[in-house]
Amino acid sequence: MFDRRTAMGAMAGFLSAPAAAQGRRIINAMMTDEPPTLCYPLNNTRVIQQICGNINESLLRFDWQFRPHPNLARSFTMSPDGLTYNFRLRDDVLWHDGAPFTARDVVFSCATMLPQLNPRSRNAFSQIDRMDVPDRHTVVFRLKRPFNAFLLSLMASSAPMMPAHVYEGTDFRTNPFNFKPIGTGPYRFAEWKRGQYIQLARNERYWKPGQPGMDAIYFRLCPTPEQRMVAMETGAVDIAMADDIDTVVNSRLAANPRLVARTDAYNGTGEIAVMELNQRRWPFSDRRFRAAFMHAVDREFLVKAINFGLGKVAHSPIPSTAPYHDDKVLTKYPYDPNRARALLDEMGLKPKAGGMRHRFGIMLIPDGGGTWTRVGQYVKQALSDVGLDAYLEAPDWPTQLRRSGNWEFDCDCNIYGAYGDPAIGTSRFFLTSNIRKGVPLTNLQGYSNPEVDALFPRAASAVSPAEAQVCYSRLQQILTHDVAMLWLYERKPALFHNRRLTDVVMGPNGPADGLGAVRPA
Amino acid sequence: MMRSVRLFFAKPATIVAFAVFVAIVVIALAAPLLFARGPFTIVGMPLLPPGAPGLLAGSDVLGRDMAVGLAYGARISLLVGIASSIGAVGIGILFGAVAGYYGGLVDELLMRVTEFFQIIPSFVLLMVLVAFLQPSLGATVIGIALVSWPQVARVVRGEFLSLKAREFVQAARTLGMRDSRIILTQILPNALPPILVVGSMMVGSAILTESALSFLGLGDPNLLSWGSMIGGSRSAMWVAWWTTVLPGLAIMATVLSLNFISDRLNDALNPRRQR
Amino acid sequence: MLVSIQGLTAALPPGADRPLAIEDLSLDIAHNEIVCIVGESGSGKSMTAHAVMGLLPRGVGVTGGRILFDGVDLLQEPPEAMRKRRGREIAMIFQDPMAALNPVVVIGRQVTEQIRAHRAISEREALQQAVDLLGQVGLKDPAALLGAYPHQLSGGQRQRVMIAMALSLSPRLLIADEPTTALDVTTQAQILKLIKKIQAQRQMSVLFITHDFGVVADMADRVAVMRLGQVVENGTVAQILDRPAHPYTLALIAAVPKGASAPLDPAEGTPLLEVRGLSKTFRRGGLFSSRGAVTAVDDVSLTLNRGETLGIVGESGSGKSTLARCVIRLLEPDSGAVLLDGTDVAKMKSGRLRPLRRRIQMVFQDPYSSLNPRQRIGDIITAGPRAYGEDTAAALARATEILRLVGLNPEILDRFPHEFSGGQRQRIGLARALMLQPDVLIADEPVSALDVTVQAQVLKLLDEVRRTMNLAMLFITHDMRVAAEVCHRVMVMRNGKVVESGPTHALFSAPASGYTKSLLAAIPGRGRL
Amino acid sequence: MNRLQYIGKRLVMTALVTLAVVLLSFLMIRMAPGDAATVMAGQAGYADETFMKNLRAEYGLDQPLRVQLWKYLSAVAQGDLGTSYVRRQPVLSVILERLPNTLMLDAFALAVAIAGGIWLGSIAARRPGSAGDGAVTTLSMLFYAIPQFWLGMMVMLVFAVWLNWLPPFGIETMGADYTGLARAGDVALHMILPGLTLALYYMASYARLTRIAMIEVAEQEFVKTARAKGITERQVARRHILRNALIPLVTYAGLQASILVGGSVLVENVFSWPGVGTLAYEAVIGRDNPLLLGIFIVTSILVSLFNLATDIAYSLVDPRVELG
Repeated sequence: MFDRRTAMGAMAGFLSAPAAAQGRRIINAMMTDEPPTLCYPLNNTRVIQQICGNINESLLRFDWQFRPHPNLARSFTMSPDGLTYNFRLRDDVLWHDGAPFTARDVVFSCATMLPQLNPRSRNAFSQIDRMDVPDRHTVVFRLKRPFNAFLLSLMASSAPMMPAHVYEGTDFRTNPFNFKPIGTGPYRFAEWKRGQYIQLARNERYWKPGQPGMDAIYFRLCPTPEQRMVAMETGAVDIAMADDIDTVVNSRLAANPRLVARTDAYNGTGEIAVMELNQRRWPFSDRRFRAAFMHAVDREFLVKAINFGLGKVAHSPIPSTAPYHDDKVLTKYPYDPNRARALLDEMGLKPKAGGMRHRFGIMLIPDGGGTWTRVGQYVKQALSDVGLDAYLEAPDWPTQLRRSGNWEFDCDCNIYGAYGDPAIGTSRFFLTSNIRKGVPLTNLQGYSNPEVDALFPRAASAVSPAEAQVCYSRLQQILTHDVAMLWLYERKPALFHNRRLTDVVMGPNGPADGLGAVRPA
Repeated sequence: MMRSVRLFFAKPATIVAFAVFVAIVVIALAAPLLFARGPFTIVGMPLLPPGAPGLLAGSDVLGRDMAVGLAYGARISLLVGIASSIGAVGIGILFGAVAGYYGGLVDELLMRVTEFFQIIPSFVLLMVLVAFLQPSLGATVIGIALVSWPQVARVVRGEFLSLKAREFVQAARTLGMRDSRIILTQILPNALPPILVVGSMMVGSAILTESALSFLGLGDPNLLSWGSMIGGSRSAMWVAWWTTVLPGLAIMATVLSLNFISDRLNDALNPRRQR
Repeated sequence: MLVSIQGLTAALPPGADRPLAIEDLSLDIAHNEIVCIVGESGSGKSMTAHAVMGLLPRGVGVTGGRILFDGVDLLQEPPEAMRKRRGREIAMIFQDPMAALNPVVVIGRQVTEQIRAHRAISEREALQQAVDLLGQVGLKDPAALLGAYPHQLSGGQRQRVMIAMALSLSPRLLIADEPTTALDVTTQAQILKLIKKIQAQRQMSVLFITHDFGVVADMADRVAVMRLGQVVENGTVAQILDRPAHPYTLALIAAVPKGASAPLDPAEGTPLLEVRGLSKTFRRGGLFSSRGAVTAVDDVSLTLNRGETLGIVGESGSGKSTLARCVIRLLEPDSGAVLLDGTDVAKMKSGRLRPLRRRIQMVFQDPYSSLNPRQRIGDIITAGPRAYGEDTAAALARATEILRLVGLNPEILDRFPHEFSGGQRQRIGLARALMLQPDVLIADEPVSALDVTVQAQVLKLLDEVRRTMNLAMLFITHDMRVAAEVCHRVMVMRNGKVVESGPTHALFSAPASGYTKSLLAAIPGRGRL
Repeated sequence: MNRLQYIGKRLVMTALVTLAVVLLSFLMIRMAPGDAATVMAGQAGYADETFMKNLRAEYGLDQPLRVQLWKYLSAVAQGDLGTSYVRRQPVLSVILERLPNTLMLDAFALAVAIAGGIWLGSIAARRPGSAGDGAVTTLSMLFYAIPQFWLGMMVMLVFAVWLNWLPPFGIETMGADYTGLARAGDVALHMILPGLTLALYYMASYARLTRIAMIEVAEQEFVKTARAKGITERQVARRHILRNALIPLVTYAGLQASILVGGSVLVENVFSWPGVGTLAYEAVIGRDNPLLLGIFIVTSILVSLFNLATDIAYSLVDPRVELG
């Protein structure tokens, strides 16, 4: 063993940030790989959200309880029938190139650009019947039917406002501004040094008083987990966002007195790690098999040993941090191998010669031998204890997505985001209407239940929150009883930041809302 | 023959290398008997250091016994090393013999193919092959054999080219022997020593290649190999050195002993030393 | 005495075929004298030369004796002093002039390097001296040669360069270790003449190592005959050649082919083998390039009768071996006909050719590479019959007979080739060919790799076998003396063409062409032996 | 044939070989299941049919294979290697951006390997069977047996972590934003560990090769001639033995060029070196076909050119060799 403190201190000599010496107040963040573009809706991934969250803003902001607050919209109202939403925009907002931000930009973003590029926006915006612009700073959305997740779908990561004067009438995919984006946010794009960093500079004309709190943000390319960990320990980088840090060394960073660890920065996405069974095939079509699977796997172990505590056992399709989660109605499946064996016996899946009952494949998510491989190896081992002979398959990304999209699997792995409202993030996996061959991230399992098919639309169009809650409670009851999916655990990715910064995480959308509020501690 | 054996064991280092190799083979063969529950069984807390109760080599990031993993890893390394070398040597002999003996168009074609393999970065090609075939033991073996046979083919071709000009081969032709017989009974036995040496060197390099693939996450996820042990604990290296150091030493010991053996084989089978 | 070797003994490394390389050797070399050491391979003659030079190979150590050079014992000299003597006082030239010159350094540099190792002069001055030296050894346009690489020179030119280098510092002793063995006979004659001339001019002493009594006769003032590390006889050239005392010397001299022409068997009827207008051209280069063509055999015709031996004689590159390989169809001729009993086999497809193959068999030059080292003698010599479907037991039974015929003990069937000497291997190769009861036997330089005594035995055997089996024999050789001894008729080749041919006796006594004359004139020791 | 003609002919050959590489790798890569649209859909975390259809149309994946191939070939002929699926940038610029880093690393490693290998090899060859020879032989055997990626991790642990002599990874100090000479020095410092890791294996092979070649050359006649001339042992070793022993080394260096690119995949990965090796790994994992093809094309051209250079070098060290 070597003395870790000396070692890390040693490395600080190489990795400290002399740029601070130049007198500028800088945030050093990192990116795990270089983004393909900086056009927010064109590639709505976490890396882009982290960067573009500082550049592009949305109409609303959300608090920890997912309640909307004004942002680019000065105020907003909803009609009692839930069909009309009226937004008054701020009139003091300028794009980074100096053009004023107006209703035209909102209409362009919500009616044209976002639905075309961002599949996640399309669902919500397809509810819009028409948009009216009574004046330069007012937008009125009229919906076809009530959709109570409408406001939530205006969260920055789903609906960033894009500049109409830059994009309108151009080919969005090839627009040169994709590499030098224009927004209204607290930081503007300054420089992209390929293979090294992307620099954002302070937006001097930012509308929010007192912001931004720093002069610049550097997103430094840090492709390997070891490199990222050392960079955090030495202070070369101030912020490590979700999954930047390998869970194995989380405890070590968490113990570092110079660092703050947050596990609530991604509640807005609300990710659940699941395994999906191809319910078209026997025995996966049998509820008892799925229940036995759940009983056979010690999900506490997954959280503790594999995720090193960063997470929570998932019992419901709706994450425990999101609205509508109802713990009372859930059927839970605690770790109980005996129960699992009994269920398998009951359904007639008796052990054959060699002690195994059934052989099937678990298709992993390609993560280069990372967490999923570990999860898979543990689950394989746990299943073999109850007589299920699972073999792991490690396809590359395209193969994984193609096979899952074409339903060529027994069991696959997935992480899905609930995005704050089941109508946005959850229903897509259970609706019969969303069984679409060839399209990844749909109802791949082939789960189909008429009652569920009826309840989801009713819940989404309920005008009163109470009515929606009733529907969602019933849905959670049905889905967990059916074991409609193998929910493993809710992911709580850690965000680490240096104590020299403060106000890093301000809401459930975490860094995707931008780092405008960040200032020196 | 006896002379070769004697020459082979002439140096004490060879005896050590041979002993190490035999020990590794024995461990690999005995692993299922010694550790019946397999390498994936979780036996305790993660990242326990070597010497912890019952854990000779510590535990890994999942709390699995490293010693068991090392023993089972030997199976994968040796299996992949030997199987892919046999494959490569087989293909290489076939093409090399035909090209070297007949020359002409076949030879020209083979040379172009080996040139292609020389020009394309073979490890990248291998990654592509394995990724496309889907990582599995079979894919690894096939992939390694496919990218390494040209090397054998070149050696075989060279041997055949020089041997076919030797007078005893010409004599065989004047005696009216058929080509297939000449290749099999006259040339091949004489070309075997260098093929054997290349083959044994190849086992070592195949083991290294396999470990590299597994390290990059392109190995069979159902099997624990030394490379995947290292790859799976890359980050843990900072908190638990044994998770990466021990499997690396295991690879090194295996390949080193193999290289010593093939080096001595080279000396022992070298016709210049014989006679 | 310039050099006086007294009781020199040198040990071979353990595991060698005998313990001592040189055993109690004493030899004197006077001023202005050429001393030849003659012996067969392994006699220790070359070791002796290297010992004088202080360049014994690793593992061979002098265990006793003295080498006095001008009264100083060279064996006691410190390495640095010995280095300074080398090249300056004692110079040496070697057997293979190609291997003896550094292939990647230009000639000029190789010569000046030696001069400057011993004299503090500039490269320019040294180059000037090099030009002089190269001129002295009879090289034309020496200034142009300075920038040439060894591979651009012919064998004779290279050996002249070696001699120039050796002479560059006017050494008092020149050691020549088989300096002409790798050369063609005409070149050999020139080089021998050159050495003799220079020795006379410079009044230096020469220690000349050779296996060839012909060369001895031409060169030596005094001769030492060596065998197994010992000098068996020592005396003036006249003593040794005319009145040899030791039986070994006697045997050696007797074994030298004398060119005594063989009895003339009259040949009648249609020839067994007839070659008409045969040509073969080799093209170099690959698919995308051709670097010119070499016509190795150019419109050659010949006939051969049963019971007759036809010698094909020529220097290296004359096309004699290619001709033989075309006849036996190891190569396919470009044009011409090879008629075996009237059937043309020149362009025959391999399927039809196979049954005819057994009628023409071959004995090869290199006794080491002509037998498969991984097969037992029994397998080797029965391979032919087995290839034609004869069963192994019958073939082995015949093998016993044939082995007796070639003078070998039939019990050797289970042994491997490496257990035999060169001469024995040639007998095995002959047995292999005879197993197929051929009509024509092609012998491609069958004795040129053998020592002279063994050579004589093998030649005798070939002649006996030809007679007993009534074979037609095509005998390829570079050595006029050998050809004269066994052939009924001789055909002289040069650059792929037939220069002249005729009955051996007639051709040797009255050669028609100038080339043949020069070949005959170049035979070393002609007239003395 | 003169040298210029030869080079011209070799360049034509290079073009032909490259064409073969393009064809073979294009077919191989396109035969493989799965396409880029699915990858991008997966990245987006959300997908539907229109989205996928648009993507396929954008990258021409909806057209027949031979149309795709033809389009690709004609684009390549004009120096356009297509657009990276994942990065949405021209493949050529993505590669060219990374190439200098890899070339720099490889050149450094090759230089160290050749210099060190020849040095070690000549020490060993001086007295075959001696202790020095044994040490060198064992050492090179050891370097042969160490997995490169693991060696990288170990030297990082020892020299960067324990001893704190050198920076552990990356190509320059993160956040330092040096310029000019300071930056060059910084990069050089970062290159030492990955460079040595990459070099050690090849150094071992050069040492072995030098040793064998020198021992073999030392047995040749012209070395005896050199000694007979009375020149010093040092001159014998340098002028005669080493010069001739260099010949096989040159050929070997040519053969290694492509292996070096492969080897740098691992070393670059371990040391986070932003080179073509890491790019290739990302391209394989992300099934970024245009990028993968581009890497094959660019590296094969480079390797061919390097081979040409070694052939010319070969003809310079060995006058017996004719180019042609």
